[in-house]
Amino acid sequence: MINLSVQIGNLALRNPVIAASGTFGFGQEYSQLYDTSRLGAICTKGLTLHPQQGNPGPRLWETPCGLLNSIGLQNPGVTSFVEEDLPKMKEMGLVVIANVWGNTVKEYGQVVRKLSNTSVDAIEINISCPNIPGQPITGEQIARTARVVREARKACKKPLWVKLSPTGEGSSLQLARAIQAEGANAVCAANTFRAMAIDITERKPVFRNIFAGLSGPAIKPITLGIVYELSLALEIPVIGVGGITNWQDAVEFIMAGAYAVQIGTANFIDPFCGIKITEGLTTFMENESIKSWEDIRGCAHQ
Amino acid sequence: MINLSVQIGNLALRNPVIAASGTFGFGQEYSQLYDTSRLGAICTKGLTLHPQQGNPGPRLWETPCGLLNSIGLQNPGVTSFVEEDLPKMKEMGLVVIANVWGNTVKEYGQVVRKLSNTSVDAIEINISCPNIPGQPITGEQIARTARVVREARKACKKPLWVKLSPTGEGSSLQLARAIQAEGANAVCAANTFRAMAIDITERKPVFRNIFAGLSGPAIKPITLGIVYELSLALEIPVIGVGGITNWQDAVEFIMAGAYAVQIGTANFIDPFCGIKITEGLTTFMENESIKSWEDIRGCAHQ
Amino acid sequence: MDKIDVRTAPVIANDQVAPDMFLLRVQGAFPAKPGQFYMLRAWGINPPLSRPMSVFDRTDKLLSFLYAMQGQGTQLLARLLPGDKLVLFGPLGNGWNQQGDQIALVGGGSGIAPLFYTAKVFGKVDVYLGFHAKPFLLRTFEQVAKQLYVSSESGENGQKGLISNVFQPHGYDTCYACGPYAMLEALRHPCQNAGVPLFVSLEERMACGIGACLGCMVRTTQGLRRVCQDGPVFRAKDVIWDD
Amino acid sequence: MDKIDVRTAPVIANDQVAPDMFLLRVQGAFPAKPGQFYMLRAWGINPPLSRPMSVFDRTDKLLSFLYAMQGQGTQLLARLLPGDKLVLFGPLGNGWNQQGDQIALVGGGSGIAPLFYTAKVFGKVDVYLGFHAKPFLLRTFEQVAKQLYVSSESGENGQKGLISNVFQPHGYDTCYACGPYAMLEALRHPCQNAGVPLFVSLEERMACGIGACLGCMVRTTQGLRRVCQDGPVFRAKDVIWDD
Ligand SMILES: Cc1cc2nc3c(=O)[nH]c(=O)nc-3n(C[C@H](O)[C@H](O)[C@H](O)COP(=O)(O)OP(=O)(O)OC[C@H]3O[C@@H](n4cnc5c(N)ncnc54)[C@H](O)[C@@H]3O)c2cc1C
Ligand SMILES: Cc1cc2nc3c(=O)[nH]c(=O)nc-3n(C[C@H](O)[C@H](O)[C@H](O)COP(=O)(O)OP(=O)(O)OC[C@H]3O[C@@H](n4cnc5c(N)ncnc54)[C@H](O)[C@@H]3O)c2cc1C
Ligand SMILES: Cc1cc2nc3c(=O)[nH]c(=O)nc-3n(C[C@H](O)[C@H](O)[C@H](O)COP(=O)(O)O)c2cc1C
Ligand SMILES: Cc1cc2nc3c(=O)[nH]c(=O)nc-3n(C[C@H](O)[C@H](O)[C@H](O)COP(=O)(O)O)c2cc1C
Ligand code: FES
Ligand code: FES
Repeated sequence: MINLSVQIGNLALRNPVIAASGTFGFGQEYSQLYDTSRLGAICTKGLTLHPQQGNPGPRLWETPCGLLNSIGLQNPGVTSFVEEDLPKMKEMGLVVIANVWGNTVKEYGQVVRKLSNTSVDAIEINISCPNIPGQPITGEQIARTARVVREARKACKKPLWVKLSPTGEGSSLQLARAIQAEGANAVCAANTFRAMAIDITERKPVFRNIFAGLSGPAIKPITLGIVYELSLALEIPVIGVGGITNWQDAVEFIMAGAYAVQIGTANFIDPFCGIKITEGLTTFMENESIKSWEDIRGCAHQ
Repeated sequence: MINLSVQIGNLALRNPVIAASGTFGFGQEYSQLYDTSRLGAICTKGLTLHPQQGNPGPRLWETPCGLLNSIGLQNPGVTSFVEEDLPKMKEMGLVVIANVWGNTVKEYGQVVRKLSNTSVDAIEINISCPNIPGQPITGEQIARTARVVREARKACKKPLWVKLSPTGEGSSLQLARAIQAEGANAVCAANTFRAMAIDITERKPVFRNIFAGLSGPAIKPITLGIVYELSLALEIPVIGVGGITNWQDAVEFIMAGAYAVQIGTANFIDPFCGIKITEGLTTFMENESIKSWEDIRGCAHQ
Repeated sequence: MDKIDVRTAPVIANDQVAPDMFLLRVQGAFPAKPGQFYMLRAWGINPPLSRPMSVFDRTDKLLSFLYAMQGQGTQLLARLLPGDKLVLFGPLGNGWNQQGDQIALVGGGSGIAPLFYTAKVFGKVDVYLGFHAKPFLLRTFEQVAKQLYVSSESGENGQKGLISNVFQPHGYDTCYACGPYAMLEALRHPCQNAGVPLFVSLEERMACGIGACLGCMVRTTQGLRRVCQDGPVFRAKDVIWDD
Repeated sequence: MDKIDVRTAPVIANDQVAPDMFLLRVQGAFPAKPGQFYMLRAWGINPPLSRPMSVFDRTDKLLSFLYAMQGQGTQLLARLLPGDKLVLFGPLGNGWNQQGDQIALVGGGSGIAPLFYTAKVFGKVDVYLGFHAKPFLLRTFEQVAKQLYVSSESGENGQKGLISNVFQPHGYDTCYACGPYAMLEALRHPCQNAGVPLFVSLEERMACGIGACLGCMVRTTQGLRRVCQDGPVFRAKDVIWDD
């Protein structure tokens, strides 16, 4: 029997394929298509203390092999999530990673505290959303990020993951080390890239916030490089996210040192993408006689 | 008569379409296809003080809508360029932007000095090549970058352009302002992204240097955002480069504030790309009754 | 609800029925209610997103779409030849629910697409079609319409002007409309004044197509709603139009 | 040199001649010397690069390529149907220059592609073809070869084993070879020992195809050379093989 399981700190996943935050709702929608508990885990849409409406439209724009989104963290708020959505997710047997955004350092702590006493399996702190107006990429400020992680760590009995920005200091080793030092159990690299599009007919930016977040296959070579570097520099596990579309991409990330991968935009390219990747990984392990991901994790490091 | 010309500091170009460094050799090859003097200008392959062999192969790798390259600044050295290549370029009526790399701060000065007394039309300092082994992206060090620009400025009677990295501090406004303060006449944003690929059959990085530079349509939304921000923040002209593939892309960059655009990888997608973009821009100006680029440059700023 | 699935089906025909309008038929038995849609693709990872298209017609043996060729996705669709493969994800959305006896369907531009199958299933409905240029597929629509009303800018094969000017709500129990925003807007007040419930099918850019990404929201009096999952059909009076 | 150009040509045929091997014919009069190549594409911006392919044959009316279906580009090529459009950029590279009277052409795998047109133009040459699996296109090659030697792993329709073991350089004035690195390697010493000049056609990943990007370099005794512009044909003794 092929064993795809993976251990991320205290958390065991049946396989290393995780649905990325914001692309998979709270798991209900894709469960119309397949048994989503066959995925390693599911990251929820970003949760905030209070319900948020998100950004005005348009919220989506296509780019070459990429997608710009400006959803702006629309969500029902953490309380509603815990009452309405989480029970359904757990009933379906899903491993739930609660993705969290705080509008202030304190809010991060508050949201994490609310989640810490629930049945979520881990908490993923998003410090890197490019879609909040007026908000600089918080990942760009090492000191503030450290405070956010400290606050979250204090509030959190669960495994704590921190999701980095792919640019600026957000991806720097220095920042990642600070996050590790504050007690995070894993880092996820990376979120979407700050990017934009202009409607040349209208002669203005497509998005009301001007900037939006770039995801999809286009960014894969960059996030792969970030994961490679981070997993060399850190003791804690690194989780790869950014442009992963097929099992070969997933293997690249694992060979670059990732413990698991998250699948975002690729769900839109093929709604069965997550399942197909787990299947592809199974065949790969079989064909290459790989007993455990440890056999090849980080094997591309030199 | 449609007037596509553009003024970048002291330098007048017949149109804003420039061939990007490293993708167009010294102009001879593409001149087998069309009259390359129909382009606004041509950036040479990066020139160093001494001839350089560049990196061992493979040097190219395809990614989704993108290209990874690890050429590693193979070039005949500035002296040979001045004696052999430059005369041919000038004879063909090309506007020549000499792209320069220094392995040390001093070398930047030396190469620039050699070029300053020649017929090159401008000098473009590359502070952002991800393909030099052991070399951090120099754009990540504001202080050193300022010294490089100062050194080059001292040595240079020509228009001096500085080509930024798209990531890290290399793209930060702080760095760009420092470059402006040192007397650069324009900034080019941006160079390739530090990125990588792993050969999963070989279980190792594709490139000997591990990292390579990502270019092509994939990166366009990110570089467009950088140009938008820089052109709001700087007094000196910003030149857009990164993923521009058709005239619509070029118009997006101009509306984001660019004075000109450079075309790199798109030359490989369609060898006539540069010419087609100038033609597309002509029709665009005609249809929209645009008299001068100033009518729409930066019109997307809000 | 019928099970949502991704399937690959062979193209039977992809005929140009007007400049830039194509009728694409694929083989297979697909479940779908009137007003539902599928996400279509016939390419790899670029462009990344599939294209939402309403069901134009279906039988036990085939499914068809009527689409306008515009950007890169629909240009790739337009290149499909018989025997080529189309990837379909659906059926998606709520579709129209038949309500009342005297029903009017109003479509403008590519918004006429969902009306054929709707008329066929509902039976005995009046169909109003507004065209920009020369009308097309009129014989096809005649087969399923109780009465067919047509208008276009030139007035060819019908009346001259906007279909929203031709359509009079009085006497109908319900009106279903699909088309450009301006057309839907123009229908709202006449229907409201006549007390005729108006249902509109909305269009927004979509990524997931099933309600997971929150990319396709519309503002309604009940809050933000997902066009793909909660729509695409909404009661016009629930939609906040002053966007 | 013939003018390098980008042209779009209609596909006449794209026939599968062996598992994963296709013979693609396009219409038009294209200039090209034996051993030259074109950059081919039949897609938009993804994948970004065109695919270098040697001229398999040309006449005043058509140009053809013999290619192995492997990665995403050649998979897209393999989908082309008659009437579809192919974009061609070329002719590129130096090609072979005929030298001597007794000439041997040695090809292995997809490296047999440039040999047909070469044999046809040179005339009266011996052709050695090495196949991995079942040999194909033998009748075609018979038409242009003075003598045709064939080998494959199974030995079907020819000898069993590697073509480099079948080929004996003695008696030839020149040898031209195209195929996997291991085959070229295996030919080097026999040719050297027999004093027969060996010319090899090399393969490297290419972006520009005309010498501008420096992506396709090969190390030679004269320094780095561009396979696309200075090659693809090099004298074996000029190439530094210990890479
Ligand atoms: C539920 C629904 C049903 C539809 N049914 C039909 C139909 O039956 N026939 C028809 O001709 N058109 C229909 N449309 C519109 C159709 O989806 C768009 O015209 C099409 O997606 C444009 O794709 P493109 O490749 O031409 O444009 P591009 O400019 O390449 O599109 C870029 C992106 O924007 C999206 N987009 C662009 N225009 C629209 C639009 N009007 N609505 C939604 N997304 C858009 C595309 O899907 C893509 O994601 C429908 C739209 C929706 C939401
Ligand atoms: C001058 C020249 C002539 C050639 N002639 C023929 C021919 O006649 N018939 C034939 O079957 N093959 C030929 N090849 C090899 C052919 O170009 C590759 O098999 C093909 O590019 C692979 O593309 P892909 O889409 O299958 O692979 P992918 O894996 O999608 O390719 C990714 C990238 O690598 C490049 N690449 C991959 N393999 C090779 C290779 N072996 N050589 C060069 N680039 C490669 C591709 O061009 C592309 O840029 C030739 C190569 C060269 C350099
Ligand atoms: C529509 C959309 C919504 C997203 N929402 C969130 C979010 O709420 N929180 C978060 O941390 N990341 C969010 N992301 C980022 C993704 O989780 C992921 O990090 C990113 O898209 C890169 O991965 P991909 O290329 O596989 O999509 C969102 C991405 C998309 C496309
Ligand atoms: C093959 C190749 C070689 C390059 N060489 C150089 C170089 O020597 N100096 C430099 O400043 N930039 C170099 N670049 C970067 C390009 O000039 C350009 O900044 C980058 O490719 C982004 O633009 P694009 O997406 O249009 O290609 C090179 C790019 C490529 C693809
Ligand atoms: S398209 Fe994703 S929620 Fe509607
Ligand atoms: S492919 Fe560009 S130099 Fe050969």
